[in-house]
Amino acid sequence: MTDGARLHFQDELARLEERALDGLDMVVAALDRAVGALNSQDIDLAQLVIADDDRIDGRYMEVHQGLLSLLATQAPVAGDLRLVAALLHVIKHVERMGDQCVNIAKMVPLDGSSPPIDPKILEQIDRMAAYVRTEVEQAKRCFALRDAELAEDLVRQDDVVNELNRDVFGLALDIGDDADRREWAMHMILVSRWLERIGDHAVDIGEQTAFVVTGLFREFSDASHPEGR
Amino acid sequence: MTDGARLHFQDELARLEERALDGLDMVVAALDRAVGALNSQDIDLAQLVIADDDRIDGRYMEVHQGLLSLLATQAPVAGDLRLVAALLHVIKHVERMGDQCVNIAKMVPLDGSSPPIDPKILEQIDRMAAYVRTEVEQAKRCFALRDAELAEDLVRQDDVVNELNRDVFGLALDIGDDADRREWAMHMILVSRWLERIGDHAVDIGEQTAFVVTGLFREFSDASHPEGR
Amino acid sequence: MSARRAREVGFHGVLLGCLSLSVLLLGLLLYDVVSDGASRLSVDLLNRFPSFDPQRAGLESAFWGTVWLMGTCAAFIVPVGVATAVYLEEYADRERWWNRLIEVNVQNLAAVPSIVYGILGLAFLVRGPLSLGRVVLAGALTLGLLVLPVVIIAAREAIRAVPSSIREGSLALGATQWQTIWRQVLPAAVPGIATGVILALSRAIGETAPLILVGAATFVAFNPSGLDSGFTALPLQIFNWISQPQPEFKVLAAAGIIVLLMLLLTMNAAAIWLRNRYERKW
Amino acid sequence: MVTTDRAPSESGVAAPAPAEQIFELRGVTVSYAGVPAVRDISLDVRAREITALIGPSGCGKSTLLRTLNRMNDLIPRARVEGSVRYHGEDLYAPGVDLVQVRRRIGMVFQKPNPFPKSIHDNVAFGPRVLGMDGDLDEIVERALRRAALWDEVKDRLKANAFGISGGQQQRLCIARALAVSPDVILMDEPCSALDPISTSRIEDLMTELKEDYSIVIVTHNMQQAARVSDRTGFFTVDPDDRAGRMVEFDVTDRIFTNPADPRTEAYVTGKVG
Amino acid sequence: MVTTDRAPSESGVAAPAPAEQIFELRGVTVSYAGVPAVRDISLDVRAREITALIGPSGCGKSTLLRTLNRMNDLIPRARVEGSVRYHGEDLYAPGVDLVQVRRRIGMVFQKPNPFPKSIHDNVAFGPRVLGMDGDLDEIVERALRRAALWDEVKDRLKANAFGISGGQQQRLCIARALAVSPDVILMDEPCSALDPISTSRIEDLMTELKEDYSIVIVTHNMQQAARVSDRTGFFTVDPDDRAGRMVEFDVTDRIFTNPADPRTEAYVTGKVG
Amino acid sequence: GGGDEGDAGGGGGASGTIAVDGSSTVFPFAQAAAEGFGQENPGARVTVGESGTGGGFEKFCAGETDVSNASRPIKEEEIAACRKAATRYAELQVANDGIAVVTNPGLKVDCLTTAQLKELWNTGSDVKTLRELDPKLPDTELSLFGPGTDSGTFDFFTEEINGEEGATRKDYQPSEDDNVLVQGVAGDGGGLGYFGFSYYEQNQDKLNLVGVDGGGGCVKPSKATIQDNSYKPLSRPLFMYVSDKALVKPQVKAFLDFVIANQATVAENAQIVALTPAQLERSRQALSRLAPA
Amino acid sequence: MEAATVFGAARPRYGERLIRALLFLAALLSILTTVGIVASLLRETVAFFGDVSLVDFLTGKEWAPLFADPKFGVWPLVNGTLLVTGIALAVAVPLGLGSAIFLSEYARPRTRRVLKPILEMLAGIPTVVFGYFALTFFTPEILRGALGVDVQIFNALSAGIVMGFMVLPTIASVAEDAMSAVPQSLREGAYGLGANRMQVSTRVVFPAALSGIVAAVILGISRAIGETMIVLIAAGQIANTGVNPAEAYETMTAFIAATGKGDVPTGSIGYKTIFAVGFALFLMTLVMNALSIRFVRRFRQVYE
Ligand SMILES: Nc1ncnc2c1ncn2[C@@H]1O[C@H](COP(=O)(O)OP(=O)(O)OP(=O)(O)O)[C@@H](O)[C@H]1O
Ligand SMILES: Nc1ncnc2c1ncn2[C@@H]1O[C@H](COP(=O)(O)OP(=O)(O)OP(=O)(O)O)[C@@H](O)[C@H]1O
Ligand SMILES: [Mg+2]
Ligand SMILES: [Mg+2]
Ligand SMILES: O=P([O-])([O-])[O-]
Repeated sequence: MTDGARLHFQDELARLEERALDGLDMVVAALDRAVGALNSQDIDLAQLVIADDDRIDGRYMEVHQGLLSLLATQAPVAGDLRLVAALLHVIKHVERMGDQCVNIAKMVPLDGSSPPIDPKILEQIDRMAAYVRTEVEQAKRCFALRDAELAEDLVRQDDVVNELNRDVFGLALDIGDDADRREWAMHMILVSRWLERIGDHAVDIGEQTAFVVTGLFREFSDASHPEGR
Repeated sequence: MTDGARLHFQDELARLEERALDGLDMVVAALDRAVGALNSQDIDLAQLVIADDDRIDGRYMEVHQGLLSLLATQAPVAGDLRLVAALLHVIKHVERMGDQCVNIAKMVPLDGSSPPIDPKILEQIDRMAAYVRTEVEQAKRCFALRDAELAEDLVRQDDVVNELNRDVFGLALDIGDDADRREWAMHMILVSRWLERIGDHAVDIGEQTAFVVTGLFREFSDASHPEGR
Repeated sequence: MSARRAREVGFHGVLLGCLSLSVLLLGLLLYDVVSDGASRLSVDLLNRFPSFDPQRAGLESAFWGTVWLMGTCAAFIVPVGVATAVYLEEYADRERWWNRLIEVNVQNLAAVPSIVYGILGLAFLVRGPLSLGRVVLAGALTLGLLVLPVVIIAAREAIRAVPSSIREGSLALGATQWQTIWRQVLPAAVPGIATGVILALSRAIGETAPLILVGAATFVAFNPSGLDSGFTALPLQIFNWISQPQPEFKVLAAAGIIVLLMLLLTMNAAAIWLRNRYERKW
Repeated sequence: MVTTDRAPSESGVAAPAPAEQIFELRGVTVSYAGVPAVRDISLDVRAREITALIGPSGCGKSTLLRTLNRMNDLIPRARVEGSVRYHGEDLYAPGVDLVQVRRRIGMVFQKPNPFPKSIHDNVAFGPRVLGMDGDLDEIVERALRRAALWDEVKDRLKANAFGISGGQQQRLCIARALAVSPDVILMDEPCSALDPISTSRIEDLMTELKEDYSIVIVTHNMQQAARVSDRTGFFTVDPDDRAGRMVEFDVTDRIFTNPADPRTEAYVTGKVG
Repeated sequence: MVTTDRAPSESGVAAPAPAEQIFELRGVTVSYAGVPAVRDISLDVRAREITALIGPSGCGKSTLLRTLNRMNDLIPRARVEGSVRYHGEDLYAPGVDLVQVRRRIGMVFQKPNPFPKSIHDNVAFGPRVLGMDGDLDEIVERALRRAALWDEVKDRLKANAFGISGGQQQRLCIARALAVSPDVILMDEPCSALDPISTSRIEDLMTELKEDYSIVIVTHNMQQAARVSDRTGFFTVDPDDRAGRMVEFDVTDRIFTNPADPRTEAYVTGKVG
Repeated sequence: GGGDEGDAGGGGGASGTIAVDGSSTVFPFAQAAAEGFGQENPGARVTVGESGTGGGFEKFCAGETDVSNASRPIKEEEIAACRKAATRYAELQVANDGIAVVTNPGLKVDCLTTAQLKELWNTGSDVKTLRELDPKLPDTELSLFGPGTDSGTFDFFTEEINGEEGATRKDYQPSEDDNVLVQGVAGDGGGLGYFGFSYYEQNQDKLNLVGVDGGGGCVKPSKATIQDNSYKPLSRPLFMYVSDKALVKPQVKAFLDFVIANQATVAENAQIVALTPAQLERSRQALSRLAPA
Repeated sequence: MEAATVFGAARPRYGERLIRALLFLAALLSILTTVGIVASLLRETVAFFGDVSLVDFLTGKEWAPLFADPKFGVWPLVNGTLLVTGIALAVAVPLGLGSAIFLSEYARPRTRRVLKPILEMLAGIPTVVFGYFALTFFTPEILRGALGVDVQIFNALSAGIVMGFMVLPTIASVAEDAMSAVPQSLREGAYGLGANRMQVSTRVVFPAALSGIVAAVILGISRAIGETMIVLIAAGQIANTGVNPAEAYETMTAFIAATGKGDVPTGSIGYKTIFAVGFALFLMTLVMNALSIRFVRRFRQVYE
């Protein structure tokens, strides 16, 4: 008898969740392309990432407005409300992650010049990107599955990413004196920071997952606490 | 006759807005301290910033929960709903800004060692910090006043900050070969990035202001569009 | 569709016919009476006592007898009827057999033919335990008992129509049950009760059979002076006149009927006025 | 800096299908005994949508609704001015068959008003009085199924309709309306007498029904309008002449997230009275 | 990694003042004619708070509410078991004076039920029957002011109470309850007969009144419980014995953002029926 | 009880209540008497009922009335009842009455013998037309009317004509109300009936009066033939009974005195057949015998 | 005990109890009335059945208690009562309900506001008037005159028809009340389905008001059975076992009134018959009423 109750609302909420989490797939795609462009200095690919960000932004606006409409028209409470609130954050994270990808893509010189590349750093960046990619995918999965444990596991992944970030920093410091190389290395530091931030966003999505599931606030890792960093 | 209507809700919403915007004051304080600590290599001050972040996090949780309660219990719509949604973002920005301040503070070496300092860079960082500070304050003001123009003006401020950020990057590249100095300069790049991000958050708050006022979505500046960067 | 329409029109016609026929026949009756009696309708009619001489006869004593009867009857049925109604509506626990008995009993009494009340009045009021004799009080009480169920039922309905929210509101303020009834329920039920009482009296005013059985006199050449006074009443006088051999008395009877109808009309008008004036949609 | 303004209404939930107009009101004024109750209303009701009318008490929502199936004809001194077109035809043209009008345009009322008959006979009433062809039992079953009531009552079709709950009664009334195969269903505060659970059952039903029917609903309950409707008209009482006016008519999302008129905003956010 | 778990209830709106218990219910079961309507309820009502009771129809909310001022005594076969303490004293002890109970514990009902008297006499009724001392006009004015009605009716105190709007009538009923200086006010769906604007007026009033009075409100309207109450008890009908049970009793925020019991969650999110 | 005691005031000053009840046949007479008495004695409050002779005696013996009108002498059962209640009484003849036999004007018949009447009215009679009684009479189908079994007229007629009180054919149309009988006979082409003479007098134009031959030739009832008892056997005396207890009340005595003194006028007013002088004298003496010392 | 502190000592409220007792006494009066009726009827009835066997009373086909050869079969009186009542209902029920439907469903509010009180007032016309109307006008002028029906001057037909007009206002008024009480929403519901006025009246309003309508009819029956003056005057006094309405009949009430007013000596068998018949009448109305209560209650349960 209860199956039909508020069907429309539940459908709509589920749809918006799917749209939001699909946003994470868009982020993964952008990430892959951005890092790929970086590796191959592929300007077109980089441009594609930059152009595609409009799609992510559009997704952000769509989902955000959909969520607001749900809030306005359906007045969700309890678990439903937590989900809506969490999705408001998730979609914002998606948008921010998209921006980071754009930032990364913009590190591909637009003039087509080939900067001096340090393969070690690049390798490290690639490894980082792979980890971050996993993180984003895991964030999506844990949210979709409402799996708080999987969400907490993100922190472990993020530790690796943070580690790699520090490595990139170290490698960049040690890159030597060539100005171009140094500039490139500096850029790579930025790329690594951006990757790291994408990871952070993923962890945040994990936190939102935990919030949806338990209704409790819980910061998995926090800048101000030493364990996190 | 209408004065009393939904008094409680309006009061509570106003109170939460105040608490959220006060969070920006906490951010300003943390920013001042963090940059101060960086300047004077004051470990205690740095520690204070790190410790104080718990207060900002607490504020985040308080306001966020308060907003959720309002959503759950008062089912706001239209302008009220937009304000609640915007505040959800504002308080998240506050929390993130707090984290950036912690990150900056952590750049003060905990072992008390005095790294080699480049005054030019530091000066630039200070200038940046000052701008960012203004941005945060302006973000608060424009939100409180629901002043969309003032909010849009934030973009201009942010352009300056982005400029300075690039300058720091350039200065750091040119710092020379001394490994310690280079490491310090690298750190300053990070600090400048963090400051820049705080500015981004402030711009975001400006966007939320515009949303509250007009009900329309509008990204003032966007990573994927050249004008922004 | 047009068949449907035709049926609709036909139905309307039949209904209109029903009403017209009813009104027509009753109008005919009234016309019959009025055209017979109008010639004798005058103030004198009310200023004269009955007489063997139709020219001199009037219904002063019958009129005042009826007034006395109705007054006394009202004084009896209002407190007793309302008290019974209050008891049944506000106090009686319907789970108790005796209360259900009272309820059913009242309903039954409402259907008992008036002539049986005449027998009762004769056996218990005029003679028997009360032995009041054939006086105003006995007649009024007989009629009172006869219409008491009408009053009780009307008063119950009026009391029931007072929403229980009024009672709860009053009790919730700390009023006792009687305070609640006396200050809230009854005042609110007054229009309904009054309408019921008037309708009961307008039934009583025309009753002939029980008075005949009680043995009320038909020739009374004086106005009642008290409850213990002999009396006659309008319907009795009318019946008497109708039974007289002289045709002139028939005219008198018709005039008497007109007087009775006018009394009735007044009472009904009062009831309607009350109902419209105080009608309340809760 | 490119701004990407988007009216939220266009980014909202599924966009309405190609707009087929069911009702077209132009400058409609309805008066009782010469006193206008609503004045100068123009609005379009689209097919397969739920259109909600909201507004404070006495602003003429019910009056306007009853204009749509000429129910106001029952009130001796009610008068309708302006044009009310139903599928493009003047609803108030002379010679319009009221029986046909009410058959095509069903109505559900504030309080469930089942007839004091069996469940079956309630649903069969319409087909019977209209002399509809077809297997009555089948019509009844179909209507009850459509109203999501069949499973609950199929074993007691002969039982009196008063024996079922208020919410079921209201669905019965909907089934009753469906049994004569209407095109539009007008609902005047159909849930105001129901508890929240029955209410949400009815709301679900409305959402289902709008696949096949157009629905116009009057409701006091803003949340309800928000929850179920596609478009919402907000009415208010003009302080000058005490007649109702339509302040705003828009997609529901917009009314509740970003209304154009400050009076609408004030009303939906509960700031007026 | 430190987790900073916080029960949201504690970070919520202003924390309640030092808890003064008005009612203490322990294992309360109320039966009609031997059939339990609510079973085994234990809950505490605190001073200067609004306590809301919500739940589906028939779960015994009203029954429990009426247990608190012994209004159920009016129903012949109603029986209360368990302990109901009011300020620590047994409300059902022999010798308790019902008149005093109902004076101290006021009640406001679902439909505004003004007496068919003038506005003034409505408010004065309680003081009169209780033989209260003091200037009656003053008492009336104070009560009307307290109920935020004075300004609207001060010029027509002699007018019949039926002449004012439904919302005003309900505030009049509140004023009437206030006039006998109660300690607690029980409200059984006080707004269910009112339009949204009157409702929000009453809700505001409740919020104001809780500075001086303790309020227990039964409501069908979850949103209302959410909006006005400090604590909420959620009741449901036990499918086994058809009697009401209290599923959860907690601060309102928590009930609506993170209820402990899945049945509460299902109810508040509209997923049951 | 009959009411309060009255004081016997001076001439025309009798006051107090007097309860008169009984025969409806006597009622007009009693009413006229009461009216006349009341005019002379404004303080007196006379009530006159018409419970019928039997009903009157019932109340009278129970002590409820002062004076009981009767269209026949008191019967055994009634005497017993009075005795039981220790009510002693006296009988006064106050007027005469005759029973008129009438037909519809369309039914021409002038005279019937008592034997014919008996044949028509006796128990078990199935006479359908007058022709069955006499070939000269019309053969219109008869509709018979008569008083209800409860009236003195019925008792008297059945006794006198059929020889036993209450013995009658039953397929006639009875009514307690003589007017109704008038209506019946006048309204029915075959109407034939009997009832009190005064009702005939009032409706002469609608009715055909039938003479009765009791052996002494055909006599039609009239004031004269009734008074002198030549209209036989359907003439009868009408009575007032008064109880000892009532006579103690001066107003009752005054009333009866008035009745006897003004018998002729009252009878005329009441359109009832007065006493012959002899009858009057007998009543006067009876009354004075009753007079308490 | 403990409660004393918060609520003050409970005062016993004797006044309240006294009032309750007084009210109960008033209610008891109705019981006393019934007891009185039964007692006043029963004494003579018992005496009557001392003289006449109950079997004769109930099964006898001849009623002639005051004739020389008395017969005590009550059936003719019952027959007369039923016949006249039946005729009255045959007139009053269709006309009354028709009028009620017209007033409630068709008439304009103003027409209704005028006609309804008139009807109600007609219900108050003394029945003596109806009796004479039946005898002096209806039988000769209408039945015999206008309609040419061959009836006896006293006949059940005229009495019944006129009695029908007497109870008609009662039936119409009560039934109209019941139909007006049917919520407007039901009508609107039916109109909303395309029903026309006739269909709404007959298929929705009428069934919905059925319990009230049944009550109206039963009230009409009670009044008809108990009515005395019309039958006394216009129906004749022949104890008739036939069914031809053109003939005269005696009803139970007419017998009681006529005999009670008449010349039966106290204590005679004739006198006792009044009470026996009265008792039978009382029992009849009792049974009728019991049926009606049950009937109405059953409808109520289903429809409310
Ligand atoms: N039958 C009628 N006769 C006269 N005036 C009426 C009638 N029906 C409604 N009105 C008036 O018309 C106006 C609009 O009434 P309507 O019932 O349409 O309002 P509403 O918006 O539906 O109010 P609510 O929300 O209270 O149902 C009101 O002022 C009302 O008093
Ligand atoms: N006076 C009564 N006599 C018998 N049973 C009753 C009575 N009042 C209530 N009940 C029963 O007790 C149960 C609880 O009723 P109650 O009115 O307390 O529920 P509720 O939660 O207030 O419902 P609602 O939301 O519909 O008002 C129901 O099953 C109801 O049928
Ligand atoms: Mg409405
Ligand atoms: Mg309840
Ligand atoms: O009234 P009666 O003379 O017939 O006894």
